[in-house]
Amino acid sequence: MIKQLSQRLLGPVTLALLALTFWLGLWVTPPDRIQGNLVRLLYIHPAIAWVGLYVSFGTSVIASCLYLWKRTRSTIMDRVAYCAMEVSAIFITLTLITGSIWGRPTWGVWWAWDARLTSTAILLVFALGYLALRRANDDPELRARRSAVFAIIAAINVPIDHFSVDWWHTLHQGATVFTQNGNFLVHGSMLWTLFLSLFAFTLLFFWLLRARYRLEVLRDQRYAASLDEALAQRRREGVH
Amino acid sequence: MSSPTLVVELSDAVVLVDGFPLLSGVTLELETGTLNVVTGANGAGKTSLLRLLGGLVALSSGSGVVSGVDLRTGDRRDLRRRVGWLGHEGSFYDDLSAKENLTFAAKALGRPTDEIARVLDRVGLSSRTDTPAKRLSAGQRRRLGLAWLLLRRPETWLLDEPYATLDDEGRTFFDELIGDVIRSGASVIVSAHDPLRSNALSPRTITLAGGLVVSDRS
Amino acid sequence: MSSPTLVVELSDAVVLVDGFPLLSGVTLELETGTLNVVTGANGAGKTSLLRLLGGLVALSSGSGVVSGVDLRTGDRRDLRRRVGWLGHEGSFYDDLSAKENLTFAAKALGRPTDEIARVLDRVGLSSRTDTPAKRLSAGQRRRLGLAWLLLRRPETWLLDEPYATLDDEGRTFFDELIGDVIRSGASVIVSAHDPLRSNALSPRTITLAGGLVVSDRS
Amino acid sequence: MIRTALLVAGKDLRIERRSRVLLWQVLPFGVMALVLSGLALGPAHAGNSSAGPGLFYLVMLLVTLLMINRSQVIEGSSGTRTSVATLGLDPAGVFLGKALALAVELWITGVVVLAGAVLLLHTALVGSAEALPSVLVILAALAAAGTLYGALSGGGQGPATLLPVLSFPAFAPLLIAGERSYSDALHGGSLWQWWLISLVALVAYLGIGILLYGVLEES
Amino acid sequence: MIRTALLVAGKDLRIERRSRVLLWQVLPFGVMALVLSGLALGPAHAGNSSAGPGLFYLVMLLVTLLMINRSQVIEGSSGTRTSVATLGLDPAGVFLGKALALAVELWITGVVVLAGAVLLLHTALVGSAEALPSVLVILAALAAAGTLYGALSGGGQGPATLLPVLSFPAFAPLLIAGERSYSDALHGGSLWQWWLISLVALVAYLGIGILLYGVLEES
Ligand code: HEM
Ligand SMILES: Nc1ncnc2c1ncn2[C@@H]1O[C@H](COP(=O)(O)OP(=O)(O)OP(=O)(O)O)[C@@H](O)[C@H]1O
Ligand SMILES: Nc1ncnc2c1ncn2[C@@H]1O[C@H](COP(=O)(O)OP(=O)(O)OP(=O)(O)O)[C@@H](O)[C@H]1O
Ligand SMILES: [Mg+2]
Ligand SMILES: [Mg+2]
Repeated sequence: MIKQLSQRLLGPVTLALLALTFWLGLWVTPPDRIQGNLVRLLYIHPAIAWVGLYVSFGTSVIASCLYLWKRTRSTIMDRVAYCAMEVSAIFITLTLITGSIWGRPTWGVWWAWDARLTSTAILLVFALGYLALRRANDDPELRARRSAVFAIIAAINVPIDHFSVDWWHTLHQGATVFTQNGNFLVHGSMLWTLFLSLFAFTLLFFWLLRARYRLEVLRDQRYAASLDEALAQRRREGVH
Repeated sequence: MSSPTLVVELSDAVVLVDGFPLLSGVTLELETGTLNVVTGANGAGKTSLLRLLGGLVALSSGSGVVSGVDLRTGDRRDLRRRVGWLGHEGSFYDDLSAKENLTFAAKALGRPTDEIARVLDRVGLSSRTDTPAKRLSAGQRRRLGLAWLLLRRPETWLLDEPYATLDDEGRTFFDELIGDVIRSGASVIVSAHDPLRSNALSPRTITLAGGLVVSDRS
Repeated sequence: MSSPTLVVELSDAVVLVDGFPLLSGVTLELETGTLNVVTGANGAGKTSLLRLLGGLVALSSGSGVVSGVDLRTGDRRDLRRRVGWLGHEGSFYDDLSAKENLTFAAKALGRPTDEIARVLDRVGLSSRTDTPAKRLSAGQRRRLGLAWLLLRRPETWLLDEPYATLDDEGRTFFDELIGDVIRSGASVIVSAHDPLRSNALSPRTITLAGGLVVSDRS
Repeated sequence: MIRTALLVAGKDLRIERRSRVLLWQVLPFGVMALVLSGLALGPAHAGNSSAGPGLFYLVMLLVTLLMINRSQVIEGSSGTRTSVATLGLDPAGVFLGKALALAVELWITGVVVLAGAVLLLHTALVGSAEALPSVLVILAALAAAGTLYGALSGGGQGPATLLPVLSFPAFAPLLIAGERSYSDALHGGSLWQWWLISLVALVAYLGIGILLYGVLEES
Repeated sequence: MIRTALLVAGKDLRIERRSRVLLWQVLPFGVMALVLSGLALGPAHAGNSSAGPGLFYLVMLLVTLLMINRSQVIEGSSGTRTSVATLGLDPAGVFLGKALALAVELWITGVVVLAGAVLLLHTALVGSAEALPSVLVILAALAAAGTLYGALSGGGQGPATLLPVLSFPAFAPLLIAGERSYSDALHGGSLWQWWLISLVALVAYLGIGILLYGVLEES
């Protein structure tokens, strides 16, 4: 009951929260002293990065581990890993795009060989490589195993990306929101809007993942239906 | 679940590749220590059946147990280690000589390497021990494949059209070999277009068509 | 030099690869428009002989004329264009379907493409026209190779163990096909371990051993 | 000859399209190689946009090697080569067809990598657009040279490793000409002389290929 | 495990020695690639010895890709893989053996290319000698990672083209670490942190390989 209700509500709630975020971000919160209206990207870019790097990539990696572990091995895990990685690829791309848009006025360039930017780009290539690897293998079991191993190797890059700003003090913003001693460097309505955006985009991820997962199930079902047809035809080859 | 006297137990086994059913529902029980011949027209599914039994393709639906390994839940690599496989393609390193190939296999299996000369002699390759595998003739390659299996002595032999490319003397040798193997208690499953030549073997013959078993007689 | 009734004229032909003589001095004359079967034990040199006749390996010493092309001085590529070759390996693009492969061949030869459906039907592949060649079974690949040759209709057919991997019906079809080919005036040279099945063909049988012709009877 | 060329090019491109190797493997490889060369040189050199043209051509060279390898794989086993040889296709046509298919693939990749250079290496957009015609010509020359070398190294053992060694000396002049003309375009310099050199190279490789490809076909 | 590793490494190295691919194809390729990258960057960058380390590692990366491809060829047809699978070799041992063989080949090539960098790019000799230990560690890590990725991309369609895409993002950090430590060695800087990073990478790849190679073996 509750599960059904929450599933039914996931979509509308996500949309409502996103709308609220945009309203707060665009009209209610004040412009920044230095950055002016550009600061409004604060409610989009970090949230998208959060979803791309941690929520979806993380989901994919955890599902991959669960797939490789014998006792929890199932097609469900493989599907989750695949769908989450696809969402992740989109969000990492969006991170790069929103970051570039933000970078152009602040740093004066679209792209720089900054540690975080580079490691984010590398992470995107990992995600694309994952998708390419899946396409290149037909055997479902082989595909599931290989992509799971690949996702786990790729995961090493996530912490590198996160800590890159501290390790290599470069252009990109250091930890602004989640500082090590727990002090928030932004204040008031900005902070709450930022948190709201994180939450809203996280919900968006789950919504997208669910939609994508269902599509995958539907595909499998349609495949199964076409299979009966193929089976009947193959059996007919036997009788002359 | 699987009775110890059965080496193969398939029930409604379906194998799909690219959405095409190579096997479309095979139900089959084969006894341990027997000789079984799979025949059927081109494209009937003989090779596919052997590949399934060797753990080289996955079962898509239905159930099966081979050599005590469950095809759905078990480890296919475990299965592969129990069967010996002889296919159309060569099954050795092309750049190594006949002898080096067998030495590698023997060391990997922890067998003494002094068996090798004997095995090579038995399959009629003693004059080609140092020839790189890629230079061997088609029939000699098949013989090297047999030598590799002789060294391994697997409990289940899966042989895909072993007669093809063997000469007359080779076929006679092969029949003798299979007789030995059966007597030693191993199971043999052979795909073939020709009937076996030796009458002493009295195999069970399973005929496939359209990915199904259509006849089965001993 | 070469008489027009002879399709093959070899005299003391030697073929060396890596210093090893695959053929060690073959002297042979084959008449145009006849069926010739080459037999011999594994490693006797059958495949090597056919490869020499198809212009796929060079003559090391001795002399030879095939289809009017001198093996020493002539253009081997020219020779390859006159012969049709069917080997163990598939002879088509693995990623293209059966039909696409034949379409490519037909276009390259300037033949009408509407022959293709008929040819595919004739070799029994009409239910596999759109299957990628790499997915075909061993026997079906052999049949596709025959279809390719049927489309080409070469003047000399070189077939290396055509029976291997063909099923019963396929072999009957093959015998009929060869009969047709001979009647149309082309020459056929086949290597085989089994005797041909149809008695109507009455081939000349050449036996090789150690890279030499050791018996020759019609 | 032209008919054969179109037939062969069509066949190659159809196989490529079916396997989607270009989209899923070659394009990502190109972009990745660009990023990596940028990294290898460190920010001091890569951030510096003058390295852009050189890196672009270095990457395209690697892509060419990859694609030639691939086109050898397409030609398949020696059995396939044998049967195709018996079709009696005009070697000049085969050469042109294979070069054309390769050129088409290189052009597509080239445009994407060029976009990558503009975005990632801050190579000037206007100059890059101006350099485009010369890029297309040089890539076509690379395709012609590559096809020739593919045939040279094919068949024997380990074509995958022999190929680069054989082809590098021939690619070097193309690389230099390309780099120069692209740099000139960036600095608004005169282009015509590099244009001329690349055109001559293209014509030369095409000529050699048409005349000699038959000799190179696996014997 | 160690016994299996030595058996496999011995087999791979024996095949390599017999075919002489390393001597006649890989080494010349390495030197050629170095020269060409120098050319591509133009005298402004290449003559400048600070590009040496980056180019060296770029070349070694290409060599690694080439060698992995080659090691796939050695493993041969699917028939061979099948039979070898039936031998029941310990996958961890197979992984270590293949990585070891690859590392040995990379070390040999690396030393030659290093000499090339000193001679052709005027990279300082003393610094290069100091960088040698870190070079060996990084090359070993490349070998381990490469073996892993070779297994990942093998078997399916077009492994030759999939491999670079899959492995590049993983090689990138190694490339950077290598370039940094080499540069530091040239300038007499502190090396230990890059040492540490490369060692961690080597251990990580070896660990993953030992644990997961079995899962990857073609099923
Ligand atoms: C292409 C360019 C950019 C990329 C690829 C990028 C990437 C990222 C990533 C991956 C994160 C998440 C890091 C983490 O939490 O571990 C992030 C966070 C963030 N980015 Fe960017 N970014 C880019 C440009 C910018 C620009 C131009 C700005 C502002 C001047 C900016 C400001 C921020 C802020 C404030 C955060 C949240 C930081 C935190 O609290 O940890 N980014 N970015
Ligand atoms: N994608 C596909 N589309 C259509 N048919 C396919 C596809 N993949 C495989 N097949 C068919 O599946 C069958 C595989 O049969 P298999 O190789 O097991 O035959 P076989 O009995 O060993 O035949 P042979 O005697 O020729 O060796 C063939 O008929 C092949 O054409
Ligand atoms: N380098 C070499 N060293 C030793 N022997 C070699 C070498 N290269 C080839 N051979 C031998 O040359 C012979 C080639 O024979 P070929 O392939 O023509 O035989 P075939 O009659 O077709 O045999 P099959 O019936 O097995 O197909 C084989 O005996 C092979 O072992
Ligand atoms: Mg078969
Ligand atoms: Mg033969």
